[in-house]
Amino acid sequence: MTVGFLLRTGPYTSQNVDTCYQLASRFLARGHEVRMFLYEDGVFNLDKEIQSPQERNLAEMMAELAQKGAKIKACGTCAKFRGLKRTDIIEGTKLAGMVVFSNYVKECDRFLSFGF
Amino acid sequence: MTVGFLLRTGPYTSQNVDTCYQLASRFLARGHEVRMFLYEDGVFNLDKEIQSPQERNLAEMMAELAQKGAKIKACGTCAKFRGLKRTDIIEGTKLAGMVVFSNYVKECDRFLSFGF
Amino acid sequence: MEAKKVAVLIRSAPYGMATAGEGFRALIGLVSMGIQTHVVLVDDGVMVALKNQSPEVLDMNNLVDLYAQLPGLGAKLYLHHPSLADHGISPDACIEAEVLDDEKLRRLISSVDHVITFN
Amino acid sequence: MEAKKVAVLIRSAPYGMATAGEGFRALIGLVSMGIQTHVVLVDDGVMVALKNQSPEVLDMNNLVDLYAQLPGLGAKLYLHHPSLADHGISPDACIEAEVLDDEKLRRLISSVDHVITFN
Amino acid sequence: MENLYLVTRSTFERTAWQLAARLAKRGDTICFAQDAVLAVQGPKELSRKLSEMESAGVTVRFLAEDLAARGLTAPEGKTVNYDGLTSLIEEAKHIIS
Amino acid sequence: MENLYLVTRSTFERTAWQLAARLAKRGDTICFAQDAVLAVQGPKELSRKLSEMESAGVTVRFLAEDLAARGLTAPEGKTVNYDGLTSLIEEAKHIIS
Repeated sequence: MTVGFLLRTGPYTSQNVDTCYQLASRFLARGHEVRMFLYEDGVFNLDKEIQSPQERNLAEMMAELAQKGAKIKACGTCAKFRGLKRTDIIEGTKLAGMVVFSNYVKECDRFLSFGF
Repeated sequence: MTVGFLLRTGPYTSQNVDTCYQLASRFLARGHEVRMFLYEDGVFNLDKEIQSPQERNLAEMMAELAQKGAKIKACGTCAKFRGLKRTDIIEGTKLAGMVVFSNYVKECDRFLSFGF
Repeated sequence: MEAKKVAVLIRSAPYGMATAGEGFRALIGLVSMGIQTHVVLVDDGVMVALKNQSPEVLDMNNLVDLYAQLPGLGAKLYLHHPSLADHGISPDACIEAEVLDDEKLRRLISSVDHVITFN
Repeated sequence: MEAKKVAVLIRSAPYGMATAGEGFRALIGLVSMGIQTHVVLVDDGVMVALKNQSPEVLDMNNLVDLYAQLPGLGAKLYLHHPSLADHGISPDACIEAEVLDDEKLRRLISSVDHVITFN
Repeated sequence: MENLYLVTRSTFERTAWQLAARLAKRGDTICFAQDAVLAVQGPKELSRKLSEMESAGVTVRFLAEDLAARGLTAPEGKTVNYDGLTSLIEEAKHIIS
Repeated sequence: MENLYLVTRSTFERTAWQLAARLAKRGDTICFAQDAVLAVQGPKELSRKLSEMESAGVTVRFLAEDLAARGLTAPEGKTVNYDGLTSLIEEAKHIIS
């Protein structure tokens, strides 16, 4: 099956991104497809400039999910309002519009929302 | 008098930064000193790459406060964990350590905290 | 792929957090891509429907005016009645929307493919 | 400039939000700059003091171990008793700290220059 | 004024207002701003508590701009605007949010 | 399973759990994760409600990793770990958070 995530919170502020990572990893390991749309502060989870000495690197964890086949996109408008540029984003992920979000919703058999 | 602000939330997500701007503007207009320390997601309010077509630009509003004399600093460690670099910060503000936060606390006659 | 149906639950009050505003942008995306979209204002979300909002004093966009456009755009708008009652808000003080009790909300949820929450 | 006294209220539970963790970093900064720092765990913040936390399962740093170091670093640690009671937590289940009722918390607040909240 | 309690989170969605209600005493002010202006609508437990507090000499205020933005109104004389809140902060010994 | 209600916010600090408690019916599952595992401690209104819900055929679960992180324990048989939650999501028709 295909499992979709909407993640609206940023890194090192809320546990949401950790929960999404744990669940998405397991869905991938079970052979499911994963779609993740990062919205509002969620876009910051893809910032490749994140440096987290002696702690888990959440951007690298997102990159790992992408590398394992998860499709991960972040809202371009949210990024623009938050000063995050296309070139700031980790490999294997992209900024996108709400068309992609809608397609993820269409493609999914299960859908999870993580907000504030 | 000197009024201190601790702001822990980011732009376009919570109204906190608007409330801080409104109050800080008035303190400055009344001849008071303003100190503002941006912590956790609060550091993003200083991102000069923020683009907000047809809406208020919160980074420009922070820059306006700094230009009017407010001392504004953002936590360097928070910025590092969030991928925000020294060169991403608006004019008149800087990344700083907790020594600056502590000095702001020492210098202030009033202190306000804005969190989650 | 067959047409999908979703229920979007807006659970937060307008202006204090971006939730209701960004939720609107998301559901406009859903509607425009042909997804059958049911928008339910629930918990603090019912405050979005209150008439006479003046967010220009905060230099923000008016959300009740945006949400009022939903039916015209093809989305269905609902108000959760127990949330209205808790908040002391009469449906008359709100923009036009279908009022749902818990049982009707459960049935709406059963009828859709996905529930997307903005909280 | 005379020595300042502050009360830092930690109002959130550990791990779900960074609040208690980042609050710790802030108050270490205060203590190290010679500010007399009173740390009050209140509301969900009392959960920070619960023994036997294992956040390594979440790949996070142990906060109760950090907060337990506060007295040794020169900060005073307090637990708000009504918050403990609401949460069904006995002071015995927590690390060593002075327990405050509402009246004592009010007096502590009156005795300091600033109240800094982490919520 | 001794203490200004500044509540900013929805009084329906969050329980943060309860600490202010618990601690505020005669001579203190409690001001509701941002989504906390929903306090004019409740919940019931808060409305009851606010009446008690006012009888006990606590001043209760709602931020005018945040009320107006949300289409809400507060009883006559119980609003402050940003200028008024600025003055309340000047007058307060501590601000607790 | 028809619906999985996934609650992630502290049950003391937020009222978000109430919608799940209001809507969940026989055959549904309510799972508490992140700070919502504080639900094992209350508040009292929630503890009462959870007993009622279980009697009415709602399954109640607490995420094991989030409990352990916070030094909390749930009654025997009422925990799921991440693997178990993954399975609950596979089995659910809707996930409501």
